[in-house]
Amino acid sequence: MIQMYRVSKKIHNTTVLEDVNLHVGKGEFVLLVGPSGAGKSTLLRLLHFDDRPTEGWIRVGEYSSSALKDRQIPLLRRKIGIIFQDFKLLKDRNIFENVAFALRVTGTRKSLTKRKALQTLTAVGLAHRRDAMPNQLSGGEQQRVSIARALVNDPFVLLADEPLGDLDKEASSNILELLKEINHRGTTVVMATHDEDLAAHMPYRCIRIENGRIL
Amino acid sequence: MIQMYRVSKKIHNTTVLEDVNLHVGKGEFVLLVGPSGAGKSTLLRLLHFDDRPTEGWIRVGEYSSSALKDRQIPLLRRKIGIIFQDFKLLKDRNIFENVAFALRVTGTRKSLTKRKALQTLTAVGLAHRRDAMPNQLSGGEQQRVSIARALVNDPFVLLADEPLGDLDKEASSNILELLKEINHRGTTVVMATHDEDLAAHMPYRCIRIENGRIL
Amino acid sequence: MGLGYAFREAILGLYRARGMSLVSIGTTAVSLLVFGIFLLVTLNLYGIVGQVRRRIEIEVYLSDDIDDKEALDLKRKVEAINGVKEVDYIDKEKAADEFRQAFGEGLLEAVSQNPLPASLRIKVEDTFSTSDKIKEIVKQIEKRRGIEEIEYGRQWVERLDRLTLIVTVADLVIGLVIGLSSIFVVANTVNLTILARRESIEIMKLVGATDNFIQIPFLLEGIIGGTLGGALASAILYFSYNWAVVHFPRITFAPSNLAVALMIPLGAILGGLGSRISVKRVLKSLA
Amino acid sequence: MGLGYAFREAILGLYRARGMSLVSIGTTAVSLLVFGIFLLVTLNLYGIVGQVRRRIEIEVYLSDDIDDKEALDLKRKVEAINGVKEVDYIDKEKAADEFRQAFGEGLLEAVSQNPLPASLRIKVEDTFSTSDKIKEIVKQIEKRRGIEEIEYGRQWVERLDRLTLIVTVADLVIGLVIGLSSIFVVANTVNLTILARRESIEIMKLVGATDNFIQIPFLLEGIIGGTLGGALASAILYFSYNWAVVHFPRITFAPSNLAVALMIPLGAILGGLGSRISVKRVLKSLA
Ligand SMILES: Nc1ncnc2c1ncn2[C@@H]1O[C@H](COP(=O)(O)OP(=O)(O)OP(=O)(O)O)[C@@H](O)[C@H]1O
Ligand SMILES: Nc1ncnc2c1ncn2[C@@H]1O[C@H](COP(=O)(O)OP(=O)(O)OP(=O)(O)O)[C@@H](O)[C@H]1O
Ligand SMILES: [Mg+2]
Ligand SMILES: [Mg+2]
Repeated sequence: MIQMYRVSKKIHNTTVLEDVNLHVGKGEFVLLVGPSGAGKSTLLRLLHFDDRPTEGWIRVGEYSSSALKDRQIPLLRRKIGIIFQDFKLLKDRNIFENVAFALRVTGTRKSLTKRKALQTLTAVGLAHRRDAMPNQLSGGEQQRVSIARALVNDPFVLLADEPLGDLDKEASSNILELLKEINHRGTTVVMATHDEDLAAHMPYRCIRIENGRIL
Repeated sequence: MIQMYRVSKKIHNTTVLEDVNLHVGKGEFVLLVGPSGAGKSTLLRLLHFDDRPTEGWIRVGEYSSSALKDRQIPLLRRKIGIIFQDFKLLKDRNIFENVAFALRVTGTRKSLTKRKALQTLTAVGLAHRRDAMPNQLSGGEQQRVSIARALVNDPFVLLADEPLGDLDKEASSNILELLKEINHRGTTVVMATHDEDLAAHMPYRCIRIENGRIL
Repeated sequence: MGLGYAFREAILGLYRARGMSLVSIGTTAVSLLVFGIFLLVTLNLYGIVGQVRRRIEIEVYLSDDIDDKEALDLKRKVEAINGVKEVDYIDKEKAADEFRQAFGEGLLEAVSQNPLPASLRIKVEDTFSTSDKIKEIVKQIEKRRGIEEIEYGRQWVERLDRLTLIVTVADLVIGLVIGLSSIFVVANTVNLTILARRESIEIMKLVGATDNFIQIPFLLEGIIGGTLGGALASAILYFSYNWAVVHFPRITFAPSNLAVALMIPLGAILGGLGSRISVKRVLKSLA
Repeated sequence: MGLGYAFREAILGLYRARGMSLVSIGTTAVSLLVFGIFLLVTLNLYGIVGQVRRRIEIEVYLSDDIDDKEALDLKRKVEAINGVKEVDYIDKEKAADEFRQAFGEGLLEAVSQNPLPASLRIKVEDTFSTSDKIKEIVKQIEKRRGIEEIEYGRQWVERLDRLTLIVTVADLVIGLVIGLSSIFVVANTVNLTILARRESIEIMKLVGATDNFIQIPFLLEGIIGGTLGGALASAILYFSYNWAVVHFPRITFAPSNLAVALMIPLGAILGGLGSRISVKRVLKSLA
């Protein structure tokens, strides 16, 4: 499902990722662990085609970095769910609109959009706050909105960057359950985290990254 | 050092904090724990006078909410360090400037500003990235810049909102050491966190907050 | 994407950034107002210059030795000259009447014989009222027999020419500059409101929106904002022009409705173009 | 806060938001350019209107029965009239010379006696060159003895009056509107660049900056940006006016340097004011 072959990423002469090889099978749940600044977010960004690799080759589903045209990128992104480390919510819309936006871009019918957005907000426990603006939410609440937006499209790949960073134990395990469930339904999940304990307690493959290299 | 007496905070008819009484002595290190949306950030914002309480009375050091004039607030804030949950870095300046800014507002001499800013950046392990812009940093790195900015002024009170959320184990313990050291030197620290495990392992008073009420 | 959605998004977009929207609509309105006022002033100015010119007459004094028949013959011939609009024959009697009206009875009665010559009074076509063209007409009349003197205030027509030329040039220069600057200002203002939402545009792209999906609401937003600005401008223009018509009837008379209404489509076009260009540029910088 | 720091921050502020700064400086420049061009056009227009008026002369034809001495006496009396600038005495001989120059030898030689009257040619003060004032002067001369006829192109002076009035009104209206709109546009543009940095301002407040500490660099930034915009405008004005002076010498002659240089302080003031007002408003909304 996901493949990276000899991928390097340089930004202004700094090597952020070096010679990364990675294979994630369809339906797998993979943890990406590593200290702060290791390159986890950068790796996920490459898989989301927010950035192109300096060297090497990337494939996500049917999309390959060697063949992907710029105008195909939106199509790809609609099928990949991503939870950003810094949430990246649209500040000028309420959270219902933020979640619904991911459906609107796909041209989903209005009634279906509404139903699915509310369902997903309910799943992350925020349906009652649907009219709130992002800046009226606590950190953890914003994070859950970002999670809902990533999930609402039933993506075939889910990239989660530190999705539990601002959540307490209970909320964390709820969200984890949600991710597992989605994984069970066939979605490939790649989750970056700096929490070694969490990773150690989960029965999933763990990819360790440090200083831009996979160990 | 810090006192809250029957403090309530309502925002548009939602009660975010209710009847909060709190006393933190000079030089204490206090943990504020509670689930997502409990009101931890709101409480810290009140102590920083970003917001005024709907009811009740707050004192921080010599500043009391009943007597504080608007134009005194900057003076207060210069003496209180705050680490925001969402970092709140100035996006258009490099991280040296971000840290130095907190010194500049106090009218610190140029040479001293430079020395202290670099010292503090070194303490959080980011001196080598001093010329980077915030968006060129990883999540954990941004968090550490925010921590550096809060510490650079030698505040007499430090409010830390989830300061370890984006940090790995090693970085976390480094930062914790830093906070402890500052506390040893006499700074009162209030640290909000959702991490019950962390709180359980620390030898400090733990204030539990849920649904806007202190338990 | 349905147009309904895009339209709703555009309206919401204006509302969400209402502070900036108001500033931008206000700026658009003012820019168009300047242009509109310029247009109205120009229309009236040319109207008045035309009026002044239209009063230019050539007076051809006939010698006493040609009779009415010959004079009327001459009149017909003059009427055939290119550029001549109207010729009045003022015979000696009529000339005396006019003189009496202007200067009273006494003077003329003192002399035994009517000393005033008959004349042809010529009005020229509007397009022939410049000094050069008039000279040409005069040249063709001069050749005829029985003409004593031709008067048309050569110096004055030249002065008027000069002044008209200058007013026209000044007007065109100012008009060009105002027009270009309106375009520039409106486009730039829209540009600023869109630069301020760069982050939102970036997030939209990250969530899988195509460039068109992002652009179309912004385009509509620009068009709607521009239209509102234009409407505001034309409303102000309409009321202030009507006020001026009542209070300065002698210098405001040109029909204005078309020029006033023009501001609305102009605002729409400028707003739309400005927004299209800006969003394109932001999208490109994000690609 | 040292002024050095504020100044450095202001320059850096312009640089950090360089996209917006350029747009804002460009808009300021264009707004001031419009105003500057308007000023220059106005200066030249009034100069030319003045020139045209300055050529207005009153020609007083004297009857043949007064001699040179009486004529010179009359000249002195006319010179004493309020508003009269210069009086030339054209005796019969000189009048004949002028006629010969204008129409050739033949005509005049055919008649036995010089039929041309002597005359006084009067130039009036600039401020007396309107139709009303000229009429007054004429009235005072008419009363004198020995005057055959007074000619000054009454109709024409009235036309010129009318045209001048209208051009003046048009110019003032356009000028007022351009001036106000320049102020509005510059202030609004600065406002937009500051609204876009609302978040930064908020963070600065949170970190303990006083309102002044935040405001002063923004104020300086506005002043510097405005000065740059003004300088750009005045550079463009300077070169294009000098180009026009070379290519259209007859209609461009008024001294321009002061008007051109005016754009720079104007830009500084508008930029500074705009920024001050906007930052104040943002700060108030955050308090
Ligand atoms: N645009 C950029 N310019 C320069 N350096 C960058 C840029 N983006 C990222 N980096 C650097 O690349 C390294 C990896 O960043 P990345 O965000 O991938 O780390 P991370 O593993 O996600 O860390 P964290 O756990 O703190 O989020 C960091 O040291 C960061 O400073
Ligand atoms: N401006 C606001 N308008 C409405 N509700 C608000 C506003 N600010 C905060 N709230 C609500 O108040 C509650 C407490 O928020 P707060 O940010 O203090 O939580 P928190 O304890 O910091 O949570 P977290 O651990 O997720 O950061 C939340 O439910 C939040 O939605
Ligand atoms: Mg990261
Ligand atoms: Mg919080």
